[in-house]
Amino acid sequence: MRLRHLLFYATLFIAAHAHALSADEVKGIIFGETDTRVEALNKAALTADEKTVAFIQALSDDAVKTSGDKVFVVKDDKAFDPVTGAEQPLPQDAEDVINPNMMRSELDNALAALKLLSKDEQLRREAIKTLGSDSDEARLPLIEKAWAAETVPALKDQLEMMRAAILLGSSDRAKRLEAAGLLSASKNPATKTVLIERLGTELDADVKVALQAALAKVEASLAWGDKLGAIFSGISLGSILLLVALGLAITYGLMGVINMAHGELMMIGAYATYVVQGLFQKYLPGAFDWYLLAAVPVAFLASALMGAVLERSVIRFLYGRPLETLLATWGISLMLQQLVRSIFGAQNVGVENPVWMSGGVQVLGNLSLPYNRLVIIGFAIAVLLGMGWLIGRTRLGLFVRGVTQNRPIASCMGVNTARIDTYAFALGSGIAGLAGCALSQVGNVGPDLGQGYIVDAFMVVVLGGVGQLAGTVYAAMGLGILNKFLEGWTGAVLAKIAVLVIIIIFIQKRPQGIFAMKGRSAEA
Amino acid sequence: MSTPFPTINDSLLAEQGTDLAPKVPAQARPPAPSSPGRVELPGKGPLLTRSGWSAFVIALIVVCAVAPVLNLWVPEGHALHLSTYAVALLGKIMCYAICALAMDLIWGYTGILSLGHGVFFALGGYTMGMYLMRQIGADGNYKSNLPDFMVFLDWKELPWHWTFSDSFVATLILIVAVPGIVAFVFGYFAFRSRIKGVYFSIITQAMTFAAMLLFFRNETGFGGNNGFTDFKRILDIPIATPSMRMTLFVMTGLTLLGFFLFAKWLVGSKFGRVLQAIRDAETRVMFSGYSPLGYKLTIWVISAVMCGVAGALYVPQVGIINPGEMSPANSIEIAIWAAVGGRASLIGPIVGAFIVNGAKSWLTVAYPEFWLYFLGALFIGVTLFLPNGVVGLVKKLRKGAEQ
Amino acid sequence: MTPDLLEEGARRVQEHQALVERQNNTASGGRNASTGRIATPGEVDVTHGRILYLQDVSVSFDGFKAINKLSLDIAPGELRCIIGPNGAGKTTMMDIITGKTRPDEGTVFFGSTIDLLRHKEADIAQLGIGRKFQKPTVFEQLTVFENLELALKTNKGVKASMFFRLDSLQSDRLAEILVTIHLADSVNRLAGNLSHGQKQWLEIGMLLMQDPKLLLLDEPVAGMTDEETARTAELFLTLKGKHSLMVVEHDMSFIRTISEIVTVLCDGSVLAQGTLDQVQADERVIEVYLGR
Amino acid sequence: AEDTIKVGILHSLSGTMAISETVLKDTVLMAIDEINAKGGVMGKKLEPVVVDPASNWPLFAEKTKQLLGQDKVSVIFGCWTSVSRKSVLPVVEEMNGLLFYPVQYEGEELSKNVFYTGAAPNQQAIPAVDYLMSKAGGGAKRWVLLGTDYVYPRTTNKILRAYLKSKGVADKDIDEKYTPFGHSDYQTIVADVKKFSQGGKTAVVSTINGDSNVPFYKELGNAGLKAKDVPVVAFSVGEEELRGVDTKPLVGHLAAWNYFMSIKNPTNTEFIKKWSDYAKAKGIAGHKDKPLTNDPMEATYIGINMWKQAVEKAKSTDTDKVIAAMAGQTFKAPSGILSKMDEKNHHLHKSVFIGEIKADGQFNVVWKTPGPVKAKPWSPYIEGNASKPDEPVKGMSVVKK
Amino acid sequence: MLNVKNINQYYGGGSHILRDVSLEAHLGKVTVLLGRNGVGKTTLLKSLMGLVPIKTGSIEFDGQQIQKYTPYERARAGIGFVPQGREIFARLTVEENLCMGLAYKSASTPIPAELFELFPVLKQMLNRRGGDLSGGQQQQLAIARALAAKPKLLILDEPTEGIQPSIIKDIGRVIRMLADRGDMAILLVEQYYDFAEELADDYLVMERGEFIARGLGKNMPADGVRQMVAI
Ligand SMILES: Nc1ncnc2c1ncn2[C@@H]1O[C@H](COP(=O)(O)OP(=O)(O)OP(=O)(O)O)[C@@H](O)[C@H]1O
Ligand SMILES: Nc1ncnc2c1ncn2[C@@H]1O[C@H](COP(=O)(O)OP(=O)(O)OP(=O)(O)O)[C@@H](O)[C@H]1O
Ligand SMILES: [Mg+2]
Ligand SMILES: [Mg+2]
Repeated sequence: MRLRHLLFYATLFIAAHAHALSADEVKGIIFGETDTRVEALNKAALTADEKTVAFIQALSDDAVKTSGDKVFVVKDDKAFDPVTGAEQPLPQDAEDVINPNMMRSELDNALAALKLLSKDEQLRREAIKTLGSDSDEARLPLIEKAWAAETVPALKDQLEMMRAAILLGSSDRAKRLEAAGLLSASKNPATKTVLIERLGTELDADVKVALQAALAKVEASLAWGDKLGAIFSGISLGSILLLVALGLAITYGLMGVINMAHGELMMIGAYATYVVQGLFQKYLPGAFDWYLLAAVPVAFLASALMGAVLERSVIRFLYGRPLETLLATWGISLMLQQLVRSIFGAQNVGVENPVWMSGGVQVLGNLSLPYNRLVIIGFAIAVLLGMGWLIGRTRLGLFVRGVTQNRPIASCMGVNTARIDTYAFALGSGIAGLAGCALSQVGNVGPDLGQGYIVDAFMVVVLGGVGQLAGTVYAAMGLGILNKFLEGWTGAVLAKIAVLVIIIIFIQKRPQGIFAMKGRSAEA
Repeated sequence: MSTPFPTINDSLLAEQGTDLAPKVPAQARPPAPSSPGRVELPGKGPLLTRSGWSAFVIALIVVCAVAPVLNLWVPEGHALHLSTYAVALLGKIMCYAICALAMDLIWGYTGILSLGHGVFFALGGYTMGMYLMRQIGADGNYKSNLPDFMVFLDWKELPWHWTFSDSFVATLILIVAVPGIVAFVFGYFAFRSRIKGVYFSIITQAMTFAAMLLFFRNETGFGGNNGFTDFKRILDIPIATPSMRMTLFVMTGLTLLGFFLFAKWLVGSKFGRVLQAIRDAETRVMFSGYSPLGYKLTIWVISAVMCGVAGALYVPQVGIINPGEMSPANSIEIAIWAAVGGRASLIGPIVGAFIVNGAKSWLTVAYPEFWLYFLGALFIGVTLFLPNGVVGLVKKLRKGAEQ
Repeated sequence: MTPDLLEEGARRVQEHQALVERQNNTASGGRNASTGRIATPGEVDVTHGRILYLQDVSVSFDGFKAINKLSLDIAPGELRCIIGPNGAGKTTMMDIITGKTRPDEGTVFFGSTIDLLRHKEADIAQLGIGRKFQKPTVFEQLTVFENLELALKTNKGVKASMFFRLDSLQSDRLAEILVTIHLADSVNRLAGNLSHGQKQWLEIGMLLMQDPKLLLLDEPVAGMTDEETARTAELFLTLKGKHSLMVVEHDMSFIRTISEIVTVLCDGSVLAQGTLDQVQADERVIEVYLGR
Repeated sequence: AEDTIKVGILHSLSGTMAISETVLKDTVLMAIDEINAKGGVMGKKLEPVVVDPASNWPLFAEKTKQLLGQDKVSVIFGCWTSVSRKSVLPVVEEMNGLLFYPVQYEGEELSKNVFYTGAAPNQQAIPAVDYLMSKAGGGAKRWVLLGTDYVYPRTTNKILRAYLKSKGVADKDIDEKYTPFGHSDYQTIVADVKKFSQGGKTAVVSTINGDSNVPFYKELGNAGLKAKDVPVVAFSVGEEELRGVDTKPLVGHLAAWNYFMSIKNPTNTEFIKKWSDYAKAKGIAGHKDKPLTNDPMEATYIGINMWKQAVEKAKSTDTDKVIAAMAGQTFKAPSGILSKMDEKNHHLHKSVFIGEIKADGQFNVVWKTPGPVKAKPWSPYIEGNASKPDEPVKGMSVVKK
Repeated sequence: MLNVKNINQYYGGGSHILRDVSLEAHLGKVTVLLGRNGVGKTTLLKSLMGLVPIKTGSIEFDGQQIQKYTPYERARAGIGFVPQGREIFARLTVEENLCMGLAYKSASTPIPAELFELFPVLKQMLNRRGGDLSGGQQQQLAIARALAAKPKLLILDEPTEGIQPSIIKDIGRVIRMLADRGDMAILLVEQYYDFAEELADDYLVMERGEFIARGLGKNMPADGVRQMVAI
């Protein structure tokens, strides 16, 4: 796809003194130590023509192979000579050209630099973003040229910043001072790096002061992003805890089943997602990006079905004996784990984020909200609302609550308790499956998936107050934000310990959870 | 008994004989109770029944005499030889059985499900482990008087909490005191705040989880994830000798039997019945004039100390203690042993510990890839078909046989 | 053979009835002139003639005032009947006295020295206030015998319980109460398997074992046959004088048998107080409670 | 039976470590099949005894007792975590058994009864840091040492810190961070790394263990931290671990190992083929569809083959004789070198490779040591180690009678 | 309407609670069942509802043999039940409790307004949780809940327990009215003798799991029923 675009824009920005790509240049870029390759690349880029651009692009796309000292550009299973463009047979022993990180970033930069003068605003924007932190002096003329030509104010500002960042390394004191002044308005974290680096080498006292002032300003404007970022990560963790706990809030909170297999029901949801992904890869590769939409109901149904089977075969004999449910569901969880090991293997399986869930929105210079986290937060809210509606507003919900409180009397009222129990357990399990589906987007999918979350899930449900949906929400969000707040402060290990201790202390104050049921009905 | 104020009884006795002539119309007068005048009150049962005592004595003999003879004197290869491996395994399971017994006291009899007993087990274990580490002396990798991991972490002297670790007597005291005090403090606040049911279970779980993370940290001074291993001596006697192993085994057995008798006595007393009453209706207990706090706290601490002692016996036998013992799953397992054997029966949890761990040891070798299915099925089967655990089944069968 | 408590009670009923009649004829409106205190050298100081004293007690649940500036007192040895519509706050009042519910305001004294609001449930029970719940609550997993044994008035500390043994006097008393509550042939049954009415009796039995100075009885005869109701009445009258009783009931014939003074609660405060006849004649009481 | 030689396999097949260890069990079984097909050892067939210590450390010791005492195995292949090895160590020493340990570890140990076929810190960590400091590796100036809170990361980081210091890196340019076991939310950590990296060219050395890697890498991808900005070099992430990750955002991050599946040489090709065939034939879940090999598998494979050679050389399975015969054994390793067991220190000489993650979950080798590196189990960067002998010392960890 | 023949019932331990119990209840009639504590009245009602299994015997209701039915099928067949000890859903609101009473009706069935006329307190407390109500209020709720679905047979287990006199009178009036409408059979277990006598069309007296007397309600005083239940 990118190759198709290539011809389009390659014609747009041929430098005035461009000259054709030579075989030596190609060899220089391909062979040898990374540093010399980089040098050769940058040299070639300065005088790039269409072919050079195409070649650099191919190299960046890993579409270049070598055999002996011959270089081939591979396109649509055919090999071409990069210099002449003639098609050539690809030798059997052709090997990929390996581009280490450094080379890769230089390739990107070179390509971006070439795009700086593009007519397409979008391309320029991307190019500026890619070049962002690069302050290679050799690129100064190019950037100044782009700056002069730029018409979009926002981009012009950014180019100016880039220019200033490079000028910071200039030998002219006045220029450095000016650059420092300019940079103080930046909201880009990369600016901070540049300033710090310069501060390390700067000798002139005045410039130093200016640099320090600029640094302070930049840091101040970045601080906001940090704070918001911390809150966001707290909410994001909270939403995961919430998802993990919601299903349990039904099976345990409402039905009183100490469901140790809850984690494994999530695991089933996650594996269902994995299977759906596999099916899409195989049968619907074109629609692969939308596999997740199909996976959500499948995950729900898979776990719900498993939940229904468990309820029918085991759990229903144990109502009113909550502690026995602990034992039985523990057994179930062992078996389910081993089942997954037998079927899928003991190792983790890979679940990919669809493209639309990769990346994120840039809110501030140093704060970008990843799409997959945003989607999960949204998903958690949706599940919460759906469940709240189902439990609080529908007859099914009423029956579930009634049946779990007094099974024999509910049946005397004409409620088919057995069926309601099955529905309710299946619903809780299905929601666990949804949580598993969501977790597959941020973490492992493996036989241990459930074990990692079961303790947290119980903490959330209990902390919120058993049987209190609103409490579950508060507990999840509270724990999420508290955890992230402490983590920024004390490190992950101590934060986790502190959170647990806080839970213990909190329960002393509220022995029935956040949303304690008060009054007589609590005892009944 | 004399009460300082008149009781219902006194008031009746006082007027006895003065006028017993019925004044109520005949048909409304209550007839004499259907039973003869004397009401048969159940007497206080013996600590153990006759067959109970004989079983107990047999167990005692097995632990103190049969096992040592079979292990130490019957030559290897002989059909009757009890292998070192078996001794180690049985010793370990007996430690677990003590935990299960402790769990039964707090869960089966008092209705308080602790999901954090692993902590007490580990505390006892760590206390013992510290002593054993000190006994290594300068024989470690780094030839220092400090335990290896400290040398390695650049510690120059023992941290404060290791102060008494070189004294065996102090260690013995601490094995009881440390879990006891931790349990007391934790229990005091929790019970005082009237934390009950799952809320209590969850904070015990939080406690063990937090403790585990704490002990995982290298800075905490307990060897981090690796914990303590490579013990060499106990009381300056090499630990890895058959006779030492046997000694530890016998001691574990005696402890288990002793705790069993103690627990039996405890639950047979009125104290035990108050515990059960707390389990059934705590409010009623309070309105009957008992303060549940003291009762709960007492049994909680007793239970924790038992676990601590089990941990202390466990460490020299298995040769390692690490924070994994405090993982929530381990604590849940203790509850599971108790449930499998049968709660609120004392012998049940012991049987449960043997069955579950025996099955585990056997199955992990016999069916290394499938054993979890068997174990899981065992748990489900027990709950579905043996609501009172294995012991419940035995009781039922015996009842059936009698009829 | 133990003296038959019930026959004894029956005799007292008659005495009592006579007494009430006599009282109703006095000018003092039936108030028992003799608040003469029964010597109970113990903790409770009743020199001021009041064993229980509530003043301006209020409690509300989520804004709903269940008890509203309630003032009430009970003399030592008195048997006070409390009636009032459903939801008047009778049970709530008992909850407050026994420490189960904390009032928002007001004072509650046991004797003239003990501020009950400062005590926990168990302490209050130890001080000598026993309670029977509206819904019978017994230890379902224990036998009838064990239920009674636990209620027995002794040292209820942990250590004492561990080494406790029933002595013969206590056994006798236990046996006697078993007979009183008609559960003598159910000694070894689990309390959970008793019928509703049997549980009621057992709970009363436990209260008797506890031998409190003040008995709070919430609907003690609910679910009993008339015959048993009569026996309960006898029992209460036997207790009267040596113990103070506060009985909540909706059974008017029962109230009639036992009552001296009846207090009518309504909407969380006292609506009327007096002899049953007076109260029954009160228009407001008829309106909200008795019905026409 | 007497005509077989029993081989114990002590890898967790359940519990948290099953993820990594199960495949090692299969590797040993494959090697045993292969050896048996070629006539066994000294004419006797090898008989595997598989047990499952279930990721439970005391159980490792118990199972070792059983393998050595009851089953009388001649050798044990097993363990992954350090703590499991530490748990087993006293038992093998006391019962004079033989353990082959196939995983990279923190060093600081040398036992007569153990052969370490994984890397010591100087065979993995230090070369990796060297690479990142080099111009080709990006010339990192600041370092985040990120690990799971347990002994291997702690030790490795301690060594690395000392090493970095010796290279002139200031303390303020090193950030050491730990997460609890099973940590699954890396938002804060990644944000911190990002912030730290604003202070200069930064590299991350990750000793994050097992399951936490996937969430960590996913979060890296989320945060848009690209390898070219902040490269992450991991010591516990191999082909098998990447199976569970969406590798696209990870391209360019690094791992240091002594073997990569992508290494091209005939021995490796054959090794991979053997494994693929075996996985297919046995229907090993996961591997039958997508066979992968990794460093610990190679180390296991080398171990069992060297053991076989040593037994044949010693003409006995007697532990002491085999130990003696192991010294200097060589084996043509899939990594492409002639792997050699050190004459003294029970560790293999190993080449170190640095690989960059490719989009397909394999690694591009971007750097390697010129030749095999001799292991230094006692790292010179830890105080007091200088005087340690480079061989197991008799009686040191044996019970003093 | 209801025709019970020779029911025998045993509790777990094997104690024989109901011995060959037979009874009938007719539309438009109030059948009162009396007996002392623990004789098995509640057990009988629970057997009729299917809450405890019976060993032998048949139960015919509205022309169907229902002894094999589950409780909810019996409820759907048209039996309403007011259990002893209230047994309301403590954590559901009053309104939800009433909705539970309508469980097998279609979702749109409203709560009959007459219930609130009968028990005005319920209307005030519609959004309070059942468990927070006072004992008597709960009892009223339990009766209302059973009436909500307009059953063909109404079974009441000591409905007056804990209820204030004026409401007892109301309940009496309602029972009478329901019976007189002629579309409902009523089976009433009661300890409150006067109340029972007033309402009874037929009476039954139980003693140790057996009926020792039965007859027409108007004959109760003559038959000396009061003495029978008085031991
Ligand atoms: N926890 C609570 N939350 C809300 N309302 C409550 C609570 N507890 C009691 N109430 C209300 O307070 C009022 C008094 O209740 P209480 O149980 O004291 O009445 P009562 O006089 O005992 O009635 P009854 O005769 O029916 O037993 C009732 O209206 C009840 O609904
Ligand atoms: N679950 C049970 N297990 C064993 N016995 C029981 C059980 N429930 C009740 N019983 C016994 O069955 C007998 C009948 O009980 P039932 O509840 O039917 O009595 P009742 O006539 O309703 O009495 P009440 O008037 O007190 O409500 C009683 O002796 C009771 O102890
Ligand atoms: Mg009340
Ligand atoms: Mg009844």
